[in-house]
Amino acid sequence: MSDRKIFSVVGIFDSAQHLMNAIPDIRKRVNAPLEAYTPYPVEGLDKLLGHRKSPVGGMVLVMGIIGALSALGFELWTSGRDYPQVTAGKPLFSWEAFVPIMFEVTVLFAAFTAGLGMLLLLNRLPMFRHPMLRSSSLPLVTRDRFALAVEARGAEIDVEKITRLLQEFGAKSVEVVEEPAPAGVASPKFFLRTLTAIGIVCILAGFITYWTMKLFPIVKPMVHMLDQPRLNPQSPSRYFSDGSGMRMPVSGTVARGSVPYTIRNQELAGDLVNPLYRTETVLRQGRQAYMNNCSVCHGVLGDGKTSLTKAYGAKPANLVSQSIAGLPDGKLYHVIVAGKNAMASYSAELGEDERWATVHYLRVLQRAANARDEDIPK
Amino acid sequence: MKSGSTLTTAESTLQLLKPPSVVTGHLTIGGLDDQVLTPVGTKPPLAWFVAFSVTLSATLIGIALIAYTIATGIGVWGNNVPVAWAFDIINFVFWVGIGHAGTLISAILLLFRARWRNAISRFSEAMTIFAVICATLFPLIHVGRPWLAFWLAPYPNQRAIWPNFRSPLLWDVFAVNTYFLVSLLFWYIGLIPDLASLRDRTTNRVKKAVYTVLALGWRGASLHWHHYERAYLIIAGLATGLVLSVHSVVSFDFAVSLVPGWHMTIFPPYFVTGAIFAGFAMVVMAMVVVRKTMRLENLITDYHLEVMNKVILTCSCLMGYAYLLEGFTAWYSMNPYIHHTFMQYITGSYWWAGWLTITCNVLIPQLLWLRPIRRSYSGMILVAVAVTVGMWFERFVIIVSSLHQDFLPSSWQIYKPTFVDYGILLGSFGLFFTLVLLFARVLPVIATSEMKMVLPGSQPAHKGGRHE
Amino acid sequence: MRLPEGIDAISRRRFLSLLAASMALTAGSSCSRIDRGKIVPYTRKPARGIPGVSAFYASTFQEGLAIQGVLVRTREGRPIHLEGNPEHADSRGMLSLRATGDLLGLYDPDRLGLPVHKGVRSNWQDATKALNNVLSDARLMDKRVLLLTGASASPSLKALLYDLRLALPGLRHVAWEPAAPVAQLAAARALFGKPMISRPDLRRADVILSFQSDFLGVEPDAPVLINDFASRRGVSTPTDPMNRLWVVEGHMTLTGANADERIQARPSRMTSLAFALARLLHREHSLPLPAGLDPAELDYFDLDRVSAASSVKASTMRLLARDLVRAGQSGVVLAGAPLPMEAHAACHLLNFMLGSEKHIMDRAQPFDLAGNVELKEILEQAARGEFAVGIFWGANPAYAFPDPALWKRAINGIPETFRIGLYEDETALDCAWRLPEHHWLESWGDFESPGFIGIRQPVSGPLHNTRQAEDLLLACLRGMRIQTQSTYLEYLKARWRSGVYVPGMPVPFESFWNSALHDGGVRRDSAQQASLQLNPEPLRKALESVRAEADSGGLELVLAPAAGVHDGRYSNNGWLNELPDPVTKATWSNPLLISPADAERLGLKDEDVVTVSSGTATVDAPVLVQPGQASGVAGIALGYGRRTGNVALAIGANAYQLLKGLTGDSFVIRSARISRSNSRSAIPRTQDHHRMEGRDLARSWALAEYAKTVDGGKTHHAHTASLIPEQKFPGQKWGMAVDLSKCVGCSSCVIGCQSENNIPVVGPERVLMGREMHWIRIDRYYEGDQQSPSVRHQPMFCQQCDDAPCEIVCPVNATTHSPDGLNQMTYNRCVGTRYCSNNCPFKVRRFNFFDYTSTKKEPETLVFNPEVTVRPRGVMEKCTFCIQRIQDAKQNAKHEARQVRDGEITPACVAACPSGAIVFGDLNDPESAVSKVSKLDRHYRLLEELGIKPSVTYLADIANPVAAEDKA
Amino acid sequence: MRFKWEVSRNFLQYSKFILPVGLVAVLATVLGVGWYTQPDRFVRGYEPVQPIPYSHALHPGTLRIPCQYCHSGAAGSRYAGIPAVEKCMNCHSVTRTDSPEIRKLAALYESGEPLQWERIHSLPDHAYFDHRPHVNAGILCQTCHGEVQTMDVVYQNMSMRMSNCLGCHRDPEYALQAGSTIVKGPEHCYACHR
Repeated sequence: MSDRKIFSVVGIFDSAQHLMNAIPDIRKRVNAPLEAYTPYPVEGLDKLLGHRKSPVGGMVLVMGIIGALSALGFELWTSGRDYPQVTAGKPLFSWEAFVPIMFEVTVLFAAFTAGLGMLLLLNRLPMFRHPMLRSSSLPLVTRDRFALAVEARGAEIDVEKITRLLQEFGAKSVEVVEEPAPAGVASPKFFLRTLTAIGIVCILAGFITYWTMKLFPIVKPMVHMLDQPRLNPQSPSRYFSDGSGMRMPVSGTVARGSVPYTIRNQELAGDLVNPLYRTETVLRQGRQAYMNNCSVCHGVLGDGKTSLTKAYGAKPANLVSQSIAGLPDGKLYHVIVAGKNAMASYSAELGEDERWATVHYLRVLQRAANARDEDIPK
Repeated sequence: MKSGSTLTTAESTLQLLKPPSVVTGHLTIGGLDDQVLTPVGTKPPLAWFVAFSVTLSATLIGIALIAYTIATGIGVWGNNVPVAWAFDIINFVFWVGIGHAGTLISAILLLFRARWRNAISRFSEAMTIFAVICATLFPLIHVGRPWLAFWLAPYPNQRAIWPNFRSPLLWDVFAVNTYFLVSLLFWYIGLIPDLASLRDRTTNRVKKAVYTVLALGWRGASLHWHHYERAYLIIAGLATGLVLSVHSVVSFDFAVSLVPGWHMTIFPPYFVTGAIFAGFAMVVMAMVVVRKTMRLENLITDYHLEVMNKVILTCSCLMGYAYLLEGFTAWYSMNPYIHHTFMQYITGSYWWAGWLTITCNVLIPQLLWLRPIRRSYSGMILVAVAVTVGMWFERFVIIVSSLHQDFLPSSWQIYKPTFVDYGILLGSFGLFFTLVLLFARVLPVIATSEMKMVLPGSQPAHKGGRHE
Repeated sequence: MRLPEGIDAISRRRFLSLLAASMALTAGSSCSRIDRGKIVPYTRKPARGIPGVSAFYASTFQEGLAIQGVLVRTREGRPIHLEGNPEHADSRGMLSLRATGDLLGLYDPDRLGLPVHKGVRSNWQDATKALNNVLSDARLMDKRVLLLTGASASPSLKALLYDLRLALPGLRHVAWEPAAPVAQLAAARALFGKPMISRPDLRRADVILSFQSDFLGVEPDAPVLINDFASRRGVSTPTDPMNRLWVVEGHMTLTGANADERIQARPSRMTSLAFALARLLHREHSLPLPAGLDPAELDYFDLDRVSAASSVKASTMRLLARDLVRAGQSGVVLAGAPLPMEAHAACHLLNFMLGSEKHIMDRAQPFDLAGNVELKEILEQAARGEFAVGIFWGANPAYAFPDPALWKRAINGIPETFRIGLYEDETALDCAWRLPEHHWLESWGDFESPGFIGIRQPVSGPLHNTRQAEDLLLACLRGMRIQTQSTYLEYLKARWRSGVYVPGMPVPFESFWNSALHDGGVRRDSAQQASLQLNPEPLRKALESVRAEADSGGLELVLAPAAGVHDGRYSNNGWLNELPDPVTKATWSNPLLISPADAERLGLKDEDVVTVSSGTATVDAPVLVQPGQASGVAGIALGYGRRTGNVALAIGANAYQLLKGLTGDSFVIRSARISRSNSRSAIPRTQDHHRMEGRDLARSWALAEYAKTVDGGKTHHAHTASLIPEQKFPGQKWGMAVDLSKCVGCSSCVIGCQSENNIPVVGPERVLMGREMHWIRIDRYYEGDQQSPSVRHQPMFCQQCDDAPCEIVCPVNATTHSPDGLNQMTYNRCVGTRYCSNNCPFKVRRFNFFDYTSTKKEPETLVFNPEVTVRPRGVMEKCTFCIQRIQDAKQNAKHEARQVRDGEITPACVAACPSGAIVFGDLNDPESAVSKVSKLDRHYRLLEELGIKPSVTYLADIANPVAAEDKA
Repeated sequence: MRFKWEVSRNFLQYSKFILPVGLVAVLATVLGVGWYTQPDRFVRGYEPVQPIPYSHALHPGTLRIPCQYCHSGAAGSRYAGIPAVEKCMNCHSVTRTDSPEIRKLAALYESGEPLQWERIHSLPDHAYFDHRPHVNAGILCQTCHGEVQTMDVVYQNMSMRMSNCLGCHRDPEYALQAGSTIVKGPEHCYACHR
């Protein structure tokens, strides 16, 4: 015998019957907890040892209800609230369709509560340092013998008395099971190694995740439609020699909705008539066109004063000046289309309607610049 | 220790009691361990290697063809537009069905206190797990873009999109996964005491370490058994509901759609019965082989096989009823589409599949009314093979025959499987039997602790077994 | 912000590609999430070229004798879709499906990309030099030059050829088309002194009688004629006037499929039937015969005799005559392109007697075209070495001329040969120089139609190193030191300035020209037929020759151009090859169609291969038993059996060879023989089952039945109850209506949809497996008995059901419902379970079983519409009602602060439909066209009893057969 | 040998802690790495070197050129677009013509060679973002593209993923002009995908 503390004294019995017979007597004589070890569940043993009713049922019930409610709640929330999608005209909260999954989740929760709850919580498994695990009786128990342990659990007990008692009541052999040597705190080395191992696993997992995330969108045959074999606007194309997918229309062709402007001379353009009425929509359109295209140089007010004035070599025209205000619509239109002096053509940016709308808006600016008192709304 | 004397005591006890029908011959509790646990982990015989290499090659063929499918597209299968599901879903339903026997045997029969189940429960549970593994493979590979199959899981994502909980296919995902997890749990919990026995028997250090970890430190304490029994019973109860629900949900894939021939209220019970039917047939088939090769005749007795065959016979009659009812529905509903589909089953392009189904599932099993056939190996293997084939073709009829001619005759189209279809089917059988073979050598094929419990003399003050 | 990792994108990309390579995985060519690529804007702005906005160009399409105005949608200077140009006075916005489909031809990677000399890559400098040299030589030495072209109606080209002939007196220009109705031209030449095809205005026709005329199918002006025909079919009440179509035919055509009364007769009997009808009209209804024709000359065509010889009942003929007389000048008789000249003459006689020649056949299109007979003579001359130079432009005689041996001799007899064409085709392989020309979408040109001169303007810069053929000819002229314009555009403008533009016009020529380009041409007064006089002499000859001929009693074989590949010019076009034939639903093949009776007699069944022979020529083809085919009459499509082209190769059989022994320009072989071989050949068809099985699918009522049904309120509508509240669509609710009465089944919508929605071509093997991808298909059912069935057509596409069964079964929410009533298909969410397809009762969902597109390269991929997702493999797809067009119209409307106008959105099928059978719009707007049409009393919804609430309404087909009391 | 036993005993002893800790650590790593390497996540801040060092800080910033002067497609097209080289020449045919970069530009313009900019903002091809309704609703360019007028070199400011789109479509108030009547953007699939 070593100096370790005694955990229990174990008697080995040949049959369940012998074991059952011995228990009441030993219980009477010994004031210490008893525990039996059997190769299979023996009927009546739990009552004999005084185990209380197992709480597994209650746990399962509670978790089953939680499972059911969370599944139903989750389904209702995702399908009806978070991102509602109408399918087959069903109402968003179509609970009928959610029953099968609710049932499955209920069973899943309940079964795992029963299984894992029994193992982890009630039986406190895994348990690898129980003294019984190192006793020589256990291999007998897991085969075909029955063991009764009088447990000291570290307290002092009378080993000899108990040994005698056990033998007296039919134990074929008796073993004294010692408490394991105090494991003590594991060495720092052990912790270091464990942490290193976890770290290595983490780094590995991290890399695997990293590459999975990286390769997932691009490795064939995984297709995601991110890059489709069609030619988007302003995309390069390997087919055309200049590398551009933007093809010029063939010169001389005329597209629908834009008959080319053929007037060469601003003087001749004076006869053109503005086809648009001055409605609010037209003026809004004109303002948008003016702001986006003209205001850079001619200024928001049309007076030719902008932040560009300094940087710009040539002075942009003052559009609200008398000389320009006096020009007919057609001549202004002509300048928008054909450009003038340093000003380039804006025919590509502005459609026919937008150009005429811009002309209308210019009139607004001119009137505003030379407003009279009666122009102020009352 | 003094094992010799213990044995004599046990033997003397046995002498006193008449042997019940759970085992034949003389068997002690310890002897059971010796018989069942000794082969575990030993070098298998040559026949095993031969069988294993055959099944493994089949598996590898299957894996290669699956890789080919994923690399190229579903187009390498025979599926087309009216018949968008074919071998893929047939195999899925087939294997899920096979997977039903295990849970039925271990859970439902446990609840019914059918004592004879203890000998075969472990084995059939294992078959459940393997069949469900084979089954889950198919929904995964049958999708057009399998790399995105994870979208079926309701995980939070930046797109804020969730799966469609109204889709029967999603119910399926939940049902099959739940079934797999719960079956695995049930199986593992049952295995723990046996793993502890193995741990305590083995001397090999590596194996011991593995069994130590797997047994979780099980020590057979009565308190543990107390909770264990309770939990086991509850899981069995839950699994019973599950086993009924899973194939019902699988049947919803069909019953909830509006394809004529699918849209039937009879489908859930019909599918569950069919699943049990096919599962039992597969269990019988495998059991006969295992029993013979592993010399377990005393544990898996003729009585077991006969009871199983009776279950098969019952299911067969139920299937016959279901087939008749389908015809009745087609006639009585006056729905021209359903009527057409039913006539297609028996007279259409795939009439041979329809009649094969009826022959294999209804006619051949009727042989089991004869006791000699129920008790002869060749008889029951014939029936089991017929049922397996028949049930596969039943799914073929339901899926292919219904789809290939539905509402608009303009889109009717014949379906022809390709070599890839056959290869993947072969591969799934290969995978299943590979796993079965591995299982038979690595883990105990009989639940020893459950058997010990019902061996004669194992329980105090009762005559044989605790369940009366 | 900076990159979190601090690695620059380049090195990361490099590392990634190395890794991918080391893993032996094929990484995508551009790793989009990492390499975002470049942006390449224009360098110089084109006029109004906004990236992402479509520009439309008017142009003109010509195919043999057909001329149609097109509107080309371009994006960034590349054409992506073709629709009809409504400004074109003659085609009125109707466009042939082959024109729409020829967009794919523009981007065909098989096109010849540069000049080739004897199989060696060459260049234009050498090519033009060689051409100039031989032509100058021919001019100096006064040698003969053969110029073979296809048909052309271009006044400018005619002028150019005239100029060329002035410079080259030895030029012999032959316009030849292999499958054009040359007999029709010949008849017109004989009767009226002018080769032309008449253009009936069927909008005015009450009774139409067709002798084997497929005017709703493959004949040149089918799109407009379909529109005319359909304009009198969409009745909204039983009392609305409706036309009646009588079809006398042996070979089942699409026109026959749409007949109200169909009479089966052998094509060889048609002329006598027509003459017998003329005699009947004259004797019993006292319609006058044209001056100079003695009634006694018709006496041979006694009704009983003709009736006995043709097995057409005399009573039927009397009914027909009475119907025609009742219609008077609104009754029109059309002869089919395959028929000989005599039949065409007989039909002109009938039209003259009825008065419809001037009333309905009021416009005509002149054409100068050679047939095989004339070409044969010329080739014989060539074989004798009479030509020093041969230029073969367009037409492909090496393939389509029936006598390949003669062609070989002819081409060997010409020392200098030039091929101007798009492909290195059969003719090109026989010629020394192969000169690639512009596709018509890259070319300039003008085309004269009745009432309109259309302009063709290029909508794409040349994709290859090609030249426009006219430019080559101009270069030849210049090479011969003749003063002319430097480009064909200049030439065209000059000719228009002098020929079309009238100097007194209020606008300057430049504006006139630009507005002509804008509109696609200018209107002209249509050439009236009123002054036409019938010359009785050719009629007399025809009467005599018909009297003389005896019925051989053998199998008669009708050859007609294919619906898709036509005469073979589109053989390399995947879209058109995969287009299901409107009648047989066969793709990628030209089976021999035989009647059920003949099949039984010969012991043949579908897909048995037979050898068809005529004289010494034989062709192997699989058999297809065609319901409605007259017994003793077979049919086969032309245009297959090409020997070149990666797509066209080895598809079907070359039926042109059977014409070898023919002496006239008819396409009917009177004594063909069939002998069976033991092999079988699968025919890829998109429809395998042809009966409705008593189901209420494509409803069709006779007019009388319609009246009764409506009066009795018996129109069947399913009443479905639902436990759940009905869906509400607060804004718009898109819907469609399809008038089965108007739809003739021409399948234009199929190609329009294919072009618009980037639908892939899958190939014959996959069509055989049932994996075609068309979003819209035309279901065709035969009802009644096999020998003379009634045919139903039903366009079928996604019905956008309100309670769509496909939606609920998708596990990932990839198909859901939009607030405007559309069944949305989100491709990028689809994982491909295919459950939706199973649950779709219409089976309109299509699955990408393979990756059909990612292996394609430019220029092929340039055809893709950039507004529509190009679907990869593993994804389900279906009709979206052209959501890209809906979205664009909605955004435009929003931009202009207004509602979407009715008719503003035209899905591609609606735009492509020549009959106007499909109407699209907002069902929530009671004033929209679709709402009104959907409420007509012959509306119904398909499979409504399933409770799925389709958004598509069908209108029952109304047939107008002769009333029962008339028959009695 | 002894050590090994020690380790395994220690391991068994502490397995209740080591296993969960290890599991949590690995899970955290996978989720963490996964989250931070999601496709498109690291694109924020993407700032490639452009062939012409055009400065947004100068042009729309200091010189106050409106965005749509150059990106003129935004109001009328799905694509805002990068201006043609010709657009640059509107001003640079007269201003700063001596600068070497402008000369490069002018040379390109003369030769007609296309200018290949580096793409910064890129949506997957299956997302059909339309600039029109957004610009016309008065949403500032800066809402998505960041304070471009302060960037010398443009970089990506927003991940531009579906969550960005949905976030704004569900609660657009912060992006809209005051007084806008818009309450929500569309959330159905066809609004962005076809």
